[in-house]
Amino acid sequence: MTNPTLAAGAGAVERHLRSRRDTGRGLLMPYVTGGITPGWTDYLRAFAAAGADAIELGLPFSDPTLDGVTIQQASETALARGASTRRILADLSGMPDLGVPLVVSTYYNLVLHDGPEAFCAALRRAGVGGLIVPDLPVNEADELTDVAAAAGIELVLLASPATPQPRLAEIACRSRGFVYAVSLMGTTGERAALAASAAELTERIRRVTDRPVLLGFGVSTPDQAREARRHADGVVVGAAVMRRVLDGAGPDDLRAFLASLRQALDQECDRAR
Amino acid sequence: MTNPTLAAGAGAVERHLRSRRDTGRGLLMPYVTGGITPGWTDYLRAFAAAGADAIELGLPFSDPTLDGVTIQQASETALARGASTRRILADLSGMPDLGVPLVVSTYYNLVLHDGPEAFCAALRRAGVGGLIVPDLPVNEADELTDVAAAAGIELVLLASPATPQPRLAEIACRSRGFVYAVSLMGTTGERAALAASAAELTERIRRVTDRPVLLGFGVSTPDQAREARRHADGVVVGAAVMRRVLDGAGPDDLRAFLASLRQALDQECDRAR
Amino acid sequence: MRDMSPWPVPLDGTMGEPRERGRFGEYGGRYAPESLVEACREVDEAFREAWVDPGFRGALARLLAVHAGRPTPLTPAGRLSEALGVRLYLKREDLTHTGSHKINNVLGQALLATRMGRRRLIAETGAGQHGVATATAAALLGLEATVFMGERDIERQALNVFRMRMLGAEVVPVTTGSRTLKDATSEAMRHWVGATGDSHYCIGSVVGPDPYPWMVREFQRIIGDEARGQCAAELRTGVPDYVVACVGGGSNAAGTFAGFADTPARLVGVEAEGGAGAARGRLGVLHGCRSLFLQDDDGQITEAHSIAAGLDYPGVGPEHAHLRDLGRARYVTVTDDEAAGAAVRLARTEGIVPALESAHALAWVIRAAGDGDLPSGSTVLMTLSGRGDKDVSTLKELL
Amino acid sequence: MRDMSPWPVPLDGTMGEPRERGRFGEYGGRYAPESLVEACREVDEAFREAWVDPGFRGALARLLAVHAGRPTPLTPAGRLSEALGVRLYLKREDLTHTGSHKINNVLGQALLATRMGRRRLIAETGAGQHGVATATAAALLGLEATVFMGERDIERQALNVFRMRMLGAEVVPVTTGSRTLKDATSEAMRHWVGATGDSHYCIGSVVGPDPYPWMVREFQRIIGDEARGQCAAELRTGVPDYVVACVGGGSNAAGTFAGFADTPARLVGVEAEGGAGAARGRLGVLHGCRSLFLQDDDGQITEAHSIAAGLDYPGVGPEHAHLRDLGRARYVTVTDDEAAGAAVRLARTEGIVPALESAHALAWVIRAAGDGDLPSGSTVLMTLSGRGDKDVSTLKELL
Ligand SMILES: Cc1ncc(COP(=O)(O)O)c(C=O)c1O
Ligand SMILES: Cc1ncc(COP(=O)(O)O)c(C=O)c1O
Repeated sequence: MTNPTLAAGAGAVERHLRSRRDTGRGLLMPYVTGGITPGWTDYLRAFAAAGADAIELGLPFSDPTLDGVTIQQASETALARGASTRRILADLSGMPDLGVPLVVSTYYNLVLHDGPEAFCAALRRAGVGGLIVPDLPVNEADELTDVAAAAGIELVLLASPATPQPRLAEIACRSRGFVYAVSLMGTTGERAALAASAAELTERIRRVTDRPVLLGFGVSTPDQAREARRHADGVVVGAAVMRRVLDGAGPDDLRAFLASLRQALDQECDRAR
Repeated sequence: MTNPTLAAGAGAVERHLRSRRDTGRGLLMPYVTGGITPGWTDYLRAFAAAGADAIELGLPFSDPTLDGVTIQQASETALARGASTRRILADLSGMPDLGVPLVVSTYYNLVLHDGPEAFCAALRRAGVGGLIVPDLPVNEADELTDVAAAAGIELVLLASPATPQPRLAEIACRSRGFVYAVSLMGTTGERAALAASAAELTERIRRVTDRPVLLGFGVSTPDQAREARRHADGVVVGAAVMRRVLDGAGPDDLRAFLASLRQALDQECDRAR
Repeated sequence: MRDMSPWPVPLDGTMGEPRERGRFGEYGGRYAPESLVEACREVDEAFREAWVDPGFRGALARLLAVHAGRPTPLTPAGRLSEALGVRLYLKREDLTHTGSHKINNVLGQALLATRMGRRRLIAETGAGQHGVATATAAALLGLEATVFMGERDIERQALNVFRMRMLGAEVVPVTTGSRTLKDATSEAMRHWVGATGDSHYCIGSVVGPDPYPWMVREFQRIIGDEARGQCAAELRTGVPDYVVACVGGGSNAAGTFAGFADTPARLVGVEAEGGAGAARGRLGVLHGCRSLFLQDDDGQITEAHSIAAGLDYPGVGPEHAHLRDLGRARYVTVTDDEAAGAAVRLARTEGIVPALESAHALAWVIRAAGDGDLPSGSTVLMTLSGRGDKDVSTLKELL
Repeated sequence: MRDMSPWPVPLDGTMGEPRERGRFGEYGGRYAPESLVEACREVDEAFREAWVDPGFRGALARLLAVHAGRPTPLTPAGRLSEALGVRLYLKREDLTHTGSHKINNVLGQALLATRMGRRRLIAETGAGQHGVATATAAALLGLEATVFMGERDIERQALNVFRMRMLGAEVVPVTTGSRTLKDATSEAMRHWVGATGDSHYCIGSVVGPDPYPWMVREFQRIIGDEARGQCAAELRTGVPDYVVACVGGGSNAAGTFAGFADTPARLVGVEAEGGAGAARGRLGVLHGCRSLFLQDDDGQITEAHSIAAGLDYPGVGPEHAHLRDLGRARYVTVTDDEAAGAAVRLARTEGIVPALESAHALAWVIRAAGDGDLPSGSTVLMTLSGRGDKDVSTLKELL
């Protein structure tokens, strides 16, 4: 940890991301849907090897209302393969340490299913450090916040271009791990260009926090990652990864794609910082 | 004329029918749809030769609301062949005298078409003696009665089992040629047996007139004709004739059928009178 | 077609009771086969008695209110009015139970049939609306129903056929002639001849032998009476300048006109181009009454052709023939295309999918507002006789 | 299933405003993606303002009267009551414009959308009734409409699809998941995320994030309020013993119950056997709210299955979950066959072809009257939420 003072009170995920950010590194958090293929955990290893700074692990839900077609399809595929919270976490348990934090993302129904306490405890047992729940806005988060904190799970909150400034401050303050900046008013999914709203939102978040800010939704190419890096501390890349996986790309193929993103982020870092 | 006193004031059709009736003969009035075949007038000759006492000639109408399927079909067939009032009457004009009266039957729309006067005049010119209009009940008949009388056309009125007695008297009184007794509450068409209502209606008519009473609607077999003869002065046979015509029977075939009816009527006559 | 000439408005008792023998001017009458004359007389007698019996009127009023959903609203067609430059109000018969004005008449006749001790209703139907209404009234009052329907209409109006069967009615396909309303009517009459003892023939429009044209108009006058009161409340002038309705046999128009015959409102009946009995028919007799019918040179009734099954009838009720002769009402025609276009326009501007029959009335309003025949600023009351659910498959093919 | 136990009737303000954060007991809330939270807040704010604004209330009341045909009648089901041994009254939402209660809510939301300066309505639809209502309101108020509908429902409800298109709405087929209402709702929400600036999401039932469950219930309470007054006039007891409505998301039931929550009437919500969120769901969060949902052992939402497209939803509105917990309302289920049978029975005895959704409520009444669950002589108010035209092809295959 290069800057232990700033990270005081922060959990492991946040400390990890802060420390990497503080080296000037653009953060890369690729996403994979748990259970998407028989050997899906190999993707996690490949991501780590390709220079991911954290990995977002989606627990597939039957009704992914904030996801575009790619992740919808990935969820359906995984569920059709029999994926479930229990089985995905079980798959993780045998894994060696990845060296980077695992952040689970899923819809709140799956959190409620066994109850927030059991859910967070299970995540913790599986070695997960953070949790993203896209349909749990800050004002509904009370029920989960303390439980997650107690279990050592950092509950990441999302901010959107539509979030008014005072609320943004609350989100930034109550978020743990990092702040997930939703780049655009839309669902997950690849886009031709980074939304204009991305820059503005990131600036607005920066005004109220020094927590790491990762920009997600629509970041799909090295160019877009580079551009995102100009505003945010890093990017979340989901649909661009999952489209490749759905098209049959294995861990090695993904490693190459992630490497290109890594490289773009590093270049931008070299230039800008 | 065997009984000139009784027939005083009666027209030619009625005088003819009365005189035949008064010999004890059961009256037979077969029906044919005008224009049903190219040489359709041959049917008239065949009917006369087979012992008809009068012939009912139908002018086909597009909407024969009181006819059953057989005569509906006959009307459609004739119309499809181009039959019309004008052409049917024209076909008649070249014919030698049949020796028995021709009574036209049709719906009131065709009477109104050129107007009752022109219509009756045309009938008269074509040698027609009587007219039956099944959708012209007695209370609507004023418009036609005098016009027909003036043109020398005997307007035959119909009586039905539903007709109350006072009205029956009026119908019998105002009818010319004969009284057409509708044997049953129904449309034209062959029936398995003579309706029970036939006897009662005929008796009721007899109570108020000595005009010839012909029973029609449903009389289709020699047996039925024989039975009808027990009550009425004779029968009208329409659908039973036209079904044969539609099935391809020519004038000679019809002659045989009519002869069987003739014979039945004559036998009944021998027995009963 | 311009209507700039002065409009004759006789205010003296048009649309009252018909003269003797059911005559409206020279039209009407009871040209029924002798076998039906007595049955017609019984209906006439029963109707006359019932119509002055507060008990009957009360029972009918209650059925119309609690079962059929009367009164129906008067809807200002705001967006369309603005576009057309007139003030258009719609009398919403589409909102009645079963979806058209036909229910008004049928509830009246069904109640009358019960009063007469009849156990069954016989009906003809074109669009199926009258058949559905008849089946409905029969179910409600515990009567049987037999509905005659042309085979062609059975195809075009499959939805209504199934509704009738679901309601327990027997639907009898009619395969003769043009296989539409005209032939269904003939067949219903034929059937009635054999069933007068226990069945009432529930005619669906202001046609047929006396007393039907009059009786059906009286059962439908609730449209006009309600609208008259609603216009009085809604319009500055109290009475609209124009009163417009589509005309098949003419029952919704007659019922509407009846409420305004004694006002200066100009009455316009809109017929289908291919079924314009009033506009292009000639004197004749069909289905028991003397009126105007489409005929060929030989006096045969010709087939009507309309996209709207309910307007696919070659004649018009006798009272309309009379109103036409008097000049009290004017009869105009619109084409299939105009009607379909009007249906879509109403859907898009007012959120109402009209029956194709009703769309004819609207099509004339649109055309007349466009060519000045309807002076701009006029107030127009139009009867929206029915809803378009039954027609969407027809429209689907067209659009 | 016998209901001989004493029935708890808390008279204290159930069905008032939800508690803070849109809570009905532990249910409700605003579990929306952050991108929609602000939009929900704006709807909430606008609704609160509008609902106390006499101008808004007046404009809505007028639309409901002149356009939608309110008030709807209360129809005594005479012949069926006699057969069942209870006194059954039907609140006739089938007689509203477009044919179901959905129009009440949609006119409210569409007017609100106009007030908020929105140019477009987004909607999900199952049976198509909400979609048709939305398309209708959009046309009427000059808004655009985009309706999401599952591919399976598009097949089952072809009539309504064409009605929507005819009304100018864009119908977007949803091909994901079960291709029914649940997936259409997800897709509509996804779409709304990208369109909050100019579009209002017009949810069709008492589901979704706060303020929808409350707002939609308020827009639907006119059913219960009207019925309450009508019962007061019609029934000796003033209030019926039972108040019954079908429950998909639960809007017609909520609107009906709202009129009787403070009376001793027993409230019964009838769900489809295969879509019984209230009767068999477990706690979860879907489509923005915390409520009861059908789920498998892994917490995945399961597909609902019902002959009635409008009941084919695996959840129930949060207020129903709360009423169930309180014991204020009871939730029961009926099978597809029972519903179809009830539809035919109503058609044959009362001349009303109900929507298959509504037929569920009737099926329970029939069953309960038969097995004594409804004591003989009880008075029953049942909301007939919609007409069955849309379902006749489904029924045709069954019968
Ligand atoms: C909706 C509707 N409007 C109009 C008509 C035409 O009938 P009428 O002219 O008797 O009103 C029909 C007939 O079926 C109809 O269904
Ligand atoms: C006629 C009808 N009734 C009931 C429902 C169920 O919805 P809710 O439970 O919201 O009233 C629907 C839904 O489409 C419907 O169309």
